[in-house]
Amino acid sequence: MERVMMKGNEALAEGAIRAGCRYFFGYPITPQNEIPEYMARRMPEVGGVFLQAESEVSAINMVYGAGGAGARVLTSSSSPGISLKQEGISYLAGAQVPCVIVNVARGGPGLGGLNPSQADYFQATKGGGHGDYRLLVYAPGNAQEMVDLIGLAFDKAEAYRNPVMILTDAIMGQMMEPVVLPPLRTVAPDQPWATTGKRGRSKPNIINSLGLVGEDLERINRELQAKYARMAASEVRYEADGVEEADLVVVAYGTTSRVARSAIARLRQEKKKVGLLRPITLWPFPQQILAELATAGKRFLVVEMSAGQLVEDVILGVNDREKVAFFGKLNGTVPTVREVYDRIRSLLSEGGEG
Amino acid sequence: MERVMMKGNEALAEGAIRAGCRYFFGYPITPQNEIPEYMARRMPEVGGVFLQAESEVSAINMVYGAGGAGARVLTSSSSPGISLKQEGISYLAGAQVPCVIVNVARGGPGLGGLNPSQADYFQATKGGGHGDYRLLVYAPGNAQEMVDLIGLAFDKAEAYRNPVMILTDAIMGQMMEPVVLPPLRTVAPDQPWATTGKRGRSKPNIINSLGLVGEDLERINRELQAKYARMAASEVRYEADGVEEADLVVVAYGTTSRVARSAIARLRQEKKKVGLLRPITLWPFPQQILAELATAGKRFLVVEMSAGQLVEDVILGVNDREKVAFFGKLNGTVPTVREVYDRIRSLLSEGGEG
Amino acid sequence: MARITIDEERCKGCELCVSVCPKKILGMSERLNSQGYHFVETIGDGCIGCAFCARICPDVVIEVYK
Amino acid sequence: MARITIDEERCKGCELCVSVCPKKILGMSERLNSQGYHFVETIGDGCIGCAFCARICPDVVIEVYK
Amino acid sequence: MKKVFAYPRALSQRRTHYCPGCTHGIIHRLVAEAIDDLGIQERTVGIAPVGCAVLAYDYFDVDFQEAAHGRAPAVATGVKRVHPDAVVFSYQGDGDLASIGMAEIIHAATRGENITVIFVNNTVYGMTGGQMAPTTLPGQKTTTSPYGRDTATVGYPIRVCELLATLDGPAYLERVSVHDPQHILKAGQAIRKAFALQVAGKGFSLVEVLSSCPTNWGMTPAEALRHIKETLIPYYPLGVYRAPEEVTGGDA
Amino acid sequence: MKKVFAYPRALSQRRTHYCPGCTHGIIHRLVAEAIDDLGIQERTVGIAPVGCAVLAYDYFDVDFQEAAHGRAPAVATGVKRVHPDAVVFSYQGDGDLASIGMAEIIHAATRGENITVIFVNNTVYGMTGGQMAPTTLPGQKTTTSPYGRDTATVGYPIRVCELLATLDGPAYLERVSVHDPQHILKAGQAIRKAFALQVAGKGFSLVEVLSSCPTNWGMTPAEALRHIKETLIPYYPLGVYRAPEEVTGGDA
Amino acid sequence: MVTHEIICAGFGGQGVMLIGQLLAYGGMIEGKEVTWFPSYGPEMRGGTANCSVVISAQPIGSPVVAEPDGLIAMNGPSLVRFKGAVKPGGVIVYNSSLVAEAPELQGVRICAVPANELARELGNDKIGNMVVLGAFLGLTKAVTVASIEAALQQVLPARRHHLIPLNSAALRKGLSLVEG
Amino acid sequence: MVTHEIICAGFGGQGVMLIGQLLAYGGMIEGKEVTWFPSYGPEMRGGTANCSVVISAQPIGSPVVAEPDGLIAMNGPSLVRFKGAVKPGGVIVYNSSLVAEAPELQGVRICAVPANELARELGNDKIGNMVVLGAFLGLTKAVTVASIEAALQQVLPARRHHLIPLNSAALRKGLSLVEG
Ligand SMILES: Cc1ncc(C[n+]2csc(CCOP(=O)(O)OP(=O)(O)O)c2C)c(N)n1
Ligand SMILES: Cc1ncc(C[n+]2csc(CCOP(=O)(O)OP(=O)(O)O)c2C)c(N)n1
Ligand code: SF4
Ligand code: SF4
Ligand code: SF4
Ligand code: SF4
Ligand code: SF4
Ligand code: SF4
Ligand SMILES: [Mg+2]
Ligand SMILES: [Mg+2]
Repeated sequence: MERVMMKGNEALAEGAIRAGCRYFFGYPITPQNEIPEYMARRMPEVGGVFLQAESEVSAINMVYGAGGAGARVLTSSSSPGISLKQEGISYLAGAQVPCVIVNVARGGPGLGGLNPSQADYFQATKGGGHGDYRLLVYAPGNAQEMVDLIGLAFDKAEAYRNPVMILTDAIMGQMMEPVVLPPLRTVAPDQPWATTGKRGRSKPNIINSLGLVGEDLERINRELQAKYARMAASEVRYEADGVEEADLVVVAYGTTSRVARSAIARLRQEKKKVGLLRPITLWPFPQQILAELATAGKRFLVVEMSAGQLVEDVILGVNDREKVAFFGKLNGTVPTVREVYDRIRSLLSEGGEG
Repeated sequence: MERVMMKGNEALAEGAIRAGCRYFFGYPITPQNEIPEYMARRMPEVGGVFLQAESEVSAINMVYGAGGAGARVLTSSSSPGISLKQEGISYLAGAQVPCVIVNVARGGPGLGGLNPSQADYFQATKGGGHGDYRLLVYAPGNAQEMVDLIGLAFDKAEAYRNPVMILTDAIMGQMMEPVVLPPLRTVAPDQPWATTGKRGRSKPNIINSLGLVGEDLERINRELQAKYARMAASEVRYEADGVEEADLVVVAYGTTSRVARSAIARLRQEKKKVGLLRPITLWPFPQQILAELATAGKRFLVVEMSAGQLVEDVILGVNDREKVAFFGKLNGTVPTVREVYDRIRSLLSEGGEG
Repeated sequence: MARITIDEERCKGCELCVSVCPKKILGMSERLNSQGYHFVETIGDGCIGCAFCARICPDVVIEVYK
Repeated sequence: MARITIDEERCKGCELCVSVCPKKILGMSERLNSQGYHFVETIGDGCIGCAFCARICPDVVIEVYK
Repeated sequence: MKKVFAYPRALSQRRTHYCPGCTHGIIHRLVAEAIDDLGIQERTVGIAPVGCAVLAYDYFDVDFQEAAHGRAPAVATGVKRVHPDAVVFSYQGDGDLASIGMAEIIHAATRGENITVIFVNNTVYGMTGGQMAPTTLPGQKTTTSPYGRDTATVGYPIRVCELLATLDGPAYLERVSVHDPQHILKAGQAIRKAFALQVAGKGFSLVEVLSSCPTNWGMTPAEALRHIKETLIPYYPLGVYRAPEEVTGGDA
Repeated sequence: MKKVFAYPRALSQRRTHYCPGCTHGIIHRLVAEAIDDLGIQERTVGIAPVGCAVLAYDYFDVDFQEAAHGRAPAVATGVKRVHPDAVVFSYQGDGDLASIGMAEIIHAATRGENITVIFVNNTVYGMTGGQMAPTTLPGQKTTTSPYGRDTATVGYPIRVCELLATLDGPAYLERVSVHDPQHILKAGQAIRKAFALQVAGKGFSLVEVLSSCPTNWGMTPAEALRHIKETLIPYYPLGVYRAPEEVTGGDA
Repeated sequence: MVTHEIICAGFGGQGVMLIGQLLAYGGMIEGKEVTWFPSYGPEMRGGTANCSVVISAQPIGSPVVAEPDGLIAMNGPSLVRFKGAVKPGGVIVYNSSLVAEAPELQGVRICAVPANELARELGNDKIGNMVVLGAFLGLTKAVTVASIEAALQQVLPARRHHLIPLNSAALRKGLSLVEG
Repeated sequence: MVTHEIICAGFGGQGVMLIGQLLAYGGMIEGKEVTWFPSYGPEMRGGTANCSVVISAQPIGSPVVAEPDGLIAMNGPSLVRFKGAVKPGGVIVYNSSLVAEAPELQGVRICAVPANELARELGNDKIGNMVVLGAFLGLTKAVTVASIEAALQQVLPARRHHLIPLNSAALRKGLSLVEG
């Protein structure tokens, strides 16, 4: 298989196209501009549509229109832009419109900075918008996963009629790595529920999240919750590396999982028993494996570029906060391999195994 | 003290004015229209400004301007409108601009419905916007608290230079109850950090959340986290009713705490030992008392109008999910007293005390 | 000769049709429909089929034959 | 008689001043400033104090005396 | 005897939730008649606004999407780009289109997006109980301008057709009224033309319809129609503001 | 010898991060000169955009707020309503003002909000690396219109002064350019006038400045100025589009 | 009875919200704890509407009444919807002008008031709600008529105060129906 | 060495990003795992910039290099900023045309390349980065010169391919400085 060198953002964009996505609506924002720029060049080549919307708000509502019309549609942005999309995301979830939303996160809050960050974890997993909804959230760990997970994202979005988010960050987006690309797929926008014009159907298709009468809204929500339960049962993904033998399991996703991996490699050379649990789906969250590892007596270290968000889900999974340690870096800086290494060492020695 | 009958929304509006708020920027949305409409009538009477913004996005940014200029400023909306404000809220938090934001929540997701809901708990407490920030979040339990907590909200917003949210719902907002109003306060907009024009200061005041250089952003975030730690240490509020003697502690806020209170009253007539823990601050969350009650061997029932949001914080506080039961109503309907009563009864009998 | 038909149950009693009928042959019934509205009825002859009534009716109550 | 002063460290070497000087007495230095730019310098006499250079300079490098 | 005025096929049989005498109902019917006339029911997709017409999807017998408040032009764009052969229209109130949705309508217009917009201007927020709209007239009392719209503090109404007419994008812009049968006829023709232009691929078309809100104006339905004629039309002149043949401006 | 051209007091001493030859720097200086001239430095509050001028608060010696992208007019409104005696201006790019911030600028203008807007039109998104803007010319290549702006699919540029001139709210609208010393002088006068009108309480004023982006245009600074003169000005005619004395339209 | 839990229901425009508010104000005037909570249908105007009122000597829990001990039903659909929820020992007063068939329920006192006709007799079509309220007060003693009259002063805008005597008359008319 | 962790740093416009990319492409061409990661200053144009490159036989963890074993510094500020982080046994190659004082460090091999002068000698001011890269390759053997030449084919757009011989010459010039 031919390896081509690509930036994470471009790998993701090409991955989307290969997965049959032919509609992109977005608005420029660093550090994800490679995605719209790639789409602007590439979409005309494959007969697709690239449209720069007037804002993130418009972009997400164009996505709603196109997704509701049955198409595989993508939008991407970065943290402040994703905040602007929250109303639209809640609408997409409520009306069960499939689509893929990419957040190449940067430092916040507010205007923040262009450095990478993992401080949008809560927003992605607990719902930054209003109401009880869930996105399927993937966190790629390398450029190859940018390609692979966006393909999966489109398939799952359609299978569940649910928006799917890719949560990544400035490092994963800007970094270049070799990737192997899958073949180009074409997927016609012809879902049975989509608004295409009736075209002979006896009943109109309607895309909607309104339940003016209380019972209607409860029905909508019951449907959604049942779907989320199915997703929770079937869609959990994670990578577990050496967790069985480990005394300490590091939990980290995306960029920090890479840093943790380097630190763990060093520690293993020193014969320390340290494992890595890398959630690939942030929602549904790999609670089960955490519960099992906790039962087996492991301790945990959560490494994230935030003041502590992922760590709450880890505690909920482990069901005992005493077993979970946290190493966070605030927005603006990436933890170094040495910092993580040192933290693990000191935890191991606390545990008397140093 | 004279009691006057007011809708929750109007009590809140008058409470804000009495607390010295003279600036309101908002956009109509049911079920909170009584707030802007009240302000439209009342602000001119007290020399204040009511301005209907062109959207929720504009409203929150007008709040940013006015708050940054040193004024006590209010905006209110309901769920979809609050989602639109998320970018602005993240900016307010990042730039440390004090203000009060009211969410009179309704059913979601999407357009949802006009019925009450507690499904915006995550959004309010974990940050619907991007980045690591926290709002101080109050949940009033009656019309009097609408008055009292909004007053407190303005004081705390200023004391911490932080946005404060009042999270309430369609029932609390539309319900009428007698309230006692405090005297009218006037507070001049003259904070030392505010943008007023330099007016003799040697250095300009700047309201900003940008940290282009990584270290700048880390410094901003360190400052914020230190402040949040102070808030967590000092600002927790809750009401505990009969929790010491209780076998089972019901945890609920706002509307569901009212329903729970009725159910508990019935159960107490039957000599059941049931307590009520009502968080008044949703962030910072009353974790400590939950931990203590858990240590004392209590079991817990969380009652909320959502698929399960508050319950996560309760589990985190109790630090053992086995001890925490959940009774949720999906958007669209309010639990009845009987439903809650039945649920408690069956929990008590599971515990062998039926 | 022309005539109109009235779907009484759809009528909301707004009286706009009454106000535009050039022949003044429309009026409101004493009775209520199930929505709780006094509905429109013809109170005279001479309909010319101008369809003014139908055209201004917001609730598509009236059809016209000619 | 007129003259200009040049704040060399502010100059970014964009040459706009050079392009507008009616007396053609501005040119770029061989040297770099600490920002890494070749900065502007006067390469002749006869400044008339028209301030064209100062007015077009985006970096407020030049002041003019007359 | 022939049926000379019939219930349009493109309308569903449901009764509307609109107040008695509200002209939203008339405008719905005109849209349905245009769809019938052009024979496009099977390929039409409507976009409902948030506003009194929020349930429009229940009242038409065509595919529909419910948009977020103000975002109907963006939603319509999404649909149209996926199905260029579909006929896509949005139906929007003045709060929806001219307040929160101002950026979306201007950009759809300047893009020359090949959609049709039915813009219902009733100078007030109907659904939420009569708040001030961007089109509320100077001095007009609403629940958020209880002392009358004061131009000194909240500024002036926006004339949407005139505003959009400064853009190069739109193909057709016309302002009509539905206050009497004659004007209803004309309004229907304008709406039909707007759809026909879309079918012909001519680009963005918008028909602004002056509409009544008896409930929030505190008038009877008949008084409300008189108010349109006597007060609204002088402020919002009827006429074509952009036509493909470049017949612009002027009164109708 | 007298200093006839001096560093303005209202500018800070910091060096800007702008590219060599970028006319943002000239416009900053003109604003500072207007503030100096009118003696209002102590009561001026600036609103910085998100765009290349995002760090404007570092470059002026006046109070400043950093607004979210596009929302500067709303932020300015908030400040002005609290401190009506302060002089409040926003400084915004074409992406900021005419794309994401379209609703905010139109509504601030129609409200006649007593603020001053400095609108820097460089036909491109400078800060984010040269994407298409609402003002990008037909055929112009940018990173998101790599084959040149195609009006058939993405529509036409927006002329902001012309658009706002249809509203009753604004007191003063003028388009100027900074491509040569004579035009810079005129631009300075327009900016000064805009501030003076605010001080006099006349309401909303906006000066659109045609500005260069040598970096994203792929030109030398001098070529970029020529491009303004030869290509931008014909598309965006200079002139007064609204004046308190009602001197409107026409070329300057 | 320490606590009264009441539902008032009818078409929009029949004044059910107003009589609910009067009950709540009346309770407040008598020094009790009270809550009033409205609920509307999706219609803009017309359609159905109802409100919950709780009057109690104790602090009030839920303001949403699911099992009322008092129901005022101004039209047929409201009676159908809520009558089954009324607690044993409770009271239903309904507008028999718009309800053809009398409801039958065990253990609940039921009172028919031909509100439209009586209102017309009193010379004002809109006053039927007050007649029904009067009858309800007579049966439940939730608050006194005097408290409702005092409440009218607070609830009606000053320009409507001239209507208070008419309202009083309607209340007393209703009262007379049940006090015989 | 199994893994090379490299930082290339300099002013914007000096081509440090390009040589970083060439190293990464070169590694990929040799069948290794590679990452390239850029970092920019706040300036729009000009200012400082750097990139991290990792070349390894193993899957790569962190793409952000904090403790490089190879540093290419094209100007003074970059050298000052990063030299202290270089691991013992590591290599620093710097552009001595813009750095007056030679750095002194224990246990690190340091190589001064007068890049600007050599570039001018080669007839193209912009080619200094390639000279420095050549020297770096000679000292570290991170990848072969041939791999870089192959990488140039992929990295440069076709319309720039005529410049490849010049780039090769510059690379070999740099190589010759250290291979003596
Ligand atoms: C984001 C958001 N903001 C506000 C609302 C509340 N809202 C619903 S309809 C409406 C205005 C309706 O007015 P208009 O568009 O003029 O339509 P009309 O009802 O007059 O036909 C508003 C503000 C909402 N649903 N969503
Ligand atoms: C909500 C949001 N969307 C997008 C961005 C990214 N962004 C920063 S500046 C900018 C556009 C700048 O262009 P313009 O306003 O024309 O200013 P210029 O840089 O050309 O002066 C964009 C899209 C952002 N910071 N926030
Ligand atoms: S068709 Fe004309 S004449 Fe006949 S009833 Fe209707 S309005 Fe009157
Ligand atoms: S116009 Fe229509 S709804 Fe109104 S009264 Fe006549 S028939 Fe009835
Ligand atoms: S002031 Fe005029 S003449 Fe003197 S250097 Fe400047 S441009 Fe040239
Ligand atoms: S215009 Fe200014 S920055 Fe440009 S070269 Fe001249 S002095 Fe330097
Ligand atoms: S509120 Fe106004 S616009 Fe809405 S349905 Fe009623 S009359 Fe029509
Ligand atoms: S990118 Fe363009 S607008 Fe921005 S500073 Fe550089 S030249 Fe100026
Ligand atoms: Mg309206
Ligand atoms: Mg620009």
